[in-house]
Amino acid sequence: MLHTINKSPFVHKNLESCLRFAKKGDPIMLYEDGVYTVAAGSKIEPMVAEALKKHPIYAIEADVKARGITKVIDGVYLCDYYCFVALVEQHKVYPWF
Amino acid sequence: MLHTINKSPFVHKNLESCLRFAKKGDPIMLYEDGVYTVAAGSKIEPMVAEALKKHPIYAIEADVKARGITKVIDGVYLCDYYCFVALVEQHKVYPWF
Amino acid sequence: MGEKEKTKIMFVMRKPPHGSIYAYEGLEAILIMGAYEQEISVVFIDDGVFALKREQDTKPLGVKEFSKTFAALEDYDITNIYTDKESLETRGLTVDDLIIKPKVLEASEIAKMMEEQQVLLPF
Amino acid sequence: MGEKEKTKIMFVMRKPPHGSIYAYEGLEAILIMGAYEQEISVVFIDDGVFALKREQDTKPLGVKEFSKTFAALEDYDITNIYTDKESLETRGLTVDDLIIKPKVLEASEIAKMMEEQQVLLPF
Amino acid sequence: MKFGILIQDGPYNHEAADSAYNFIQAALERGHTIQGIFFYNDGVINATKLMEPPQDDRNISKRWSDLGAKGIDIIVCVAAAKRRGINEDVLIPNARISGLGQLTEIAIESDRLITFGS
Amino acid sequence: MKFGILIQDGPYNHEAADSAYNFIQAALERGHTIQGIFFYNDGVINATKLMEPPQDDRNISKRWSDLGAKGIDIIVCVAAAKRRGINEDVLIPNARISGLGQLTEIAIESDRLITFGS
Repeated sequence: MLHTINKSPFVHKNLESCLRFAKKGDPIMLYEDGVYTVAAGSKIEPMVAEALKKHPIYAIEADVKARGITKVIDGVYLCDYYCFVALVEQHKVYPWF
Repeated sequence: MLHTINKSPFVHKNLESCLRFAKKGDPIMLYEDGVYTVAAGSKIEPMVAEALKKHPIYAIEADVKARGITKVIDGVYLCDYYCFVALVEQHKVYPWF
Repeated sequence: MGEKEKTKIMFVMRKPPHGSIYAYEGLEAILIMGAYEQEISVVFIDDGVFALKREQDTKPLGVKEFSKTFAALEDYDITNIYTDKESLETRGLTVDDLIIKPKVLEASEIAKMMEEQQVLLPF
Repeated sequence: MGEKEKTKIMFVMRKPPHGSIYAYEGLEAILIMGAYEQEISVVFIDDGVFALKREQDTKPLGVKEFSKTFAALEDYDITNIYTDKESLETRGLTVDDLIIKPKVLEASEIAKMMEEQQVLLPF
Repeated sequence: MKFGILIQDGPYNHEAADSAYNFIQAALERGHTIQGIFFYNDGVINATKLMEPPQDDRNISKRWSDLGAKGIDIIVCVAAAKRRGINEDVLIPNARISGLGQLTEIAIESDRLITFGS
Repeated sequence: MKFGILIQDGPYNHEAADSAYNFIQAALERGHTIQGIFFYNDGVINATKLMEPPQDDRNISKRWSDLGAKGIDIIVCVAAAKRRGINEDVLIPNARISGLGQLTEIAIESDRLITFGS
C-alpha cells in the first residue's frame, strides 16, 4: 500500500499515524506541505531516518522546489507526477490527511 | 492576552506552540475540536495539568457536550459564549489555528 | 457464475465529528454505498474514534447529532466495523465509551485489512 | 495634537506557503494595510518561517512565487519584521536561509510584542 | 466595546462560521457593538445566497444576512471572492463586496478584532 | 488502468485541487483512463463557473471544465453542493451534478481510487 502525506510534520501528527500503521516495505509519498518532512537538518530528520529503514520515501520535486528546499535527506527519492502515477499503478493508496 | 485553540491536540501541535509563546497567567480558551484537550484520562492530560499551573484554562461547554465529553480535567473552567466574550473584553485574542 | 465480484470498500474515519464536516459527510457516503451491495467495512482510527463517543449532545451547539446513525449502520447491513486499540487508549477511551461495539484491533491488523481492500476512502 | 494615534497591528504568519493560501492572502492583506499609515509589524513563527525561505521556485508547480514580495515589504515602509529563534532551529534554518533578515527573537520577546498590539491577525 | 470579526473559513466544512455566529450573538446580548464582519479566504463562501442546506439544518448564509438586516456591516473581500466564485449575482442580501481596506478600517475602529478560522 | 479521482477540498485555499490536476495529467500521459472525477465536501467549490482568478494565475475551474470537454466524467455531489451554494446555474460547462451513487460506481469500476483533500 502507498501512503501519502500532504501536511507539515511540524504542525501535524499525520506522519506519526502513518508510520504506526504502515507495513514494512510500504512506500510513502510526500507532496504539498508534506515535503517539508524531507528537508535535511530539521528536528524531524531523525524520525525520517528511522522511517527510511522500513519504507522507501518519495517526495514530489515540484513541491520541494516550490518551497525552496535545496538539501534533501539522504535516501529520499525526488520524483515527479509520472513517478507518483507509476507507484499508484503498483499500489493501492491511502492519504493521511 | 487570551489564546484560543480549536484543533484536536491528538493530531495538531497547536497547543504546544501556544504553550511555548503564552505568558504565565495568560488564559487559554478551548473551543471546537480544541475541547478534546480537556477530556480527562487521555495521554494529553499530563500536558494539560502542567499548563494549568501557569494558565487558567477554559472550554466552551456547548462544544464539550456536543462531543460527549463527560469528565473534564480538574481545574478546567467550562464556560459559555458570554464567558468567552467577557474574556475578550479583558484581553486581546490570538487564535492558534 | 457470471455474477460480478463485490468490490471491497473501506471507509477510514480519522476526523473527529462537529469541528469539520468530514465525519458527517463520510457517514452520508457510507449510507449510500451501503445500498450498492458491495463489501463495505468501516474503521475508526485516530480522532475518528470520537465519532462513536457516547452521550454526544449537540443541542447547545445547534448542529446535527449523528452518532446515532453510526449506531444504525447494522440496519443497513454494514456490520464490518472496526477500531484501533491504541487510538482509543491515547484518548482515554474504552469500547464501553462508544455507542456501538466495533471490533478492536491492533494497528498491524488494520494495516493488513487496508491492504486487502480495493478502495480506501478517507474521512 | 488632534492627530489620531496609530493602531498597532501585527500579522502573525504561522502557515507555510503554497500548501494553503493563507500565507499568500495574508501577504495581500499586509500590502493593503501598509498603505493606511498604521503601525504594522509582521512576525513569522512556526511554519510561517518557510514563507521567507530562499530559492523558492514555483514554476514546476505552476503557482505564483511570492516570497520576493515579502522581500519588498520595506518598499512599503513595513520594516518591523521579526521571526522566532526556535521556529528556525526546529526546521534546520538560520536567518541566512531567508530572503530577508528579520530580527530574530526569543518566544518570550515575541509574546511581549504580541501583548503590546491592538490587533493581531493570524495567517 | 466595539468588536470587529474576521472569518477565514467556509460554512459547514468547518465549525468556524458557527463559532463566530455564537460569539457575535453573545457579544450583542452583552451590549457590545459589532463594527463589522469581514469574510476573507474561504470565509467568502459564507456569503452565497445559493446555499440550500437540508431543511432540518441551520442556514448559515441566512444567519449572516439576518445580522446584516439588523444593521451590522457584512463585508466580503472582493479578491478572495473572485477566486472562489462569489460575486454580486450570488451575494446574500444585506452584505457588500469590498476590498481589504474595509478590514483595515474595522481593525482601526474596533476595540478588539477576533478571528475565526481553521 | 482505470483511475477514479475523489476531490475533497476547494480550489486555491488548499493545494489539493492542483495536486489532483497534476496527477490526472500525468496519468493521462501514461495512457490511463480517468473513470470519473468526483467532487465532494468543499471539493464542490471547484465547479463554479463564477470563479475569476487574477489574470496571471491558473483558472482552476476552467481546468476541470476542459477535462470534461475531453470526455472525462466530472461529477459534483448534489448534497455537498447545496450546502455550499453550487447549483446548475453556476456549474462549469462539461460537468454534472449528481448523487453519491456516482462515487460508488466510480469506486466499483475503477482499478484505483485516489483521493485528494486536506
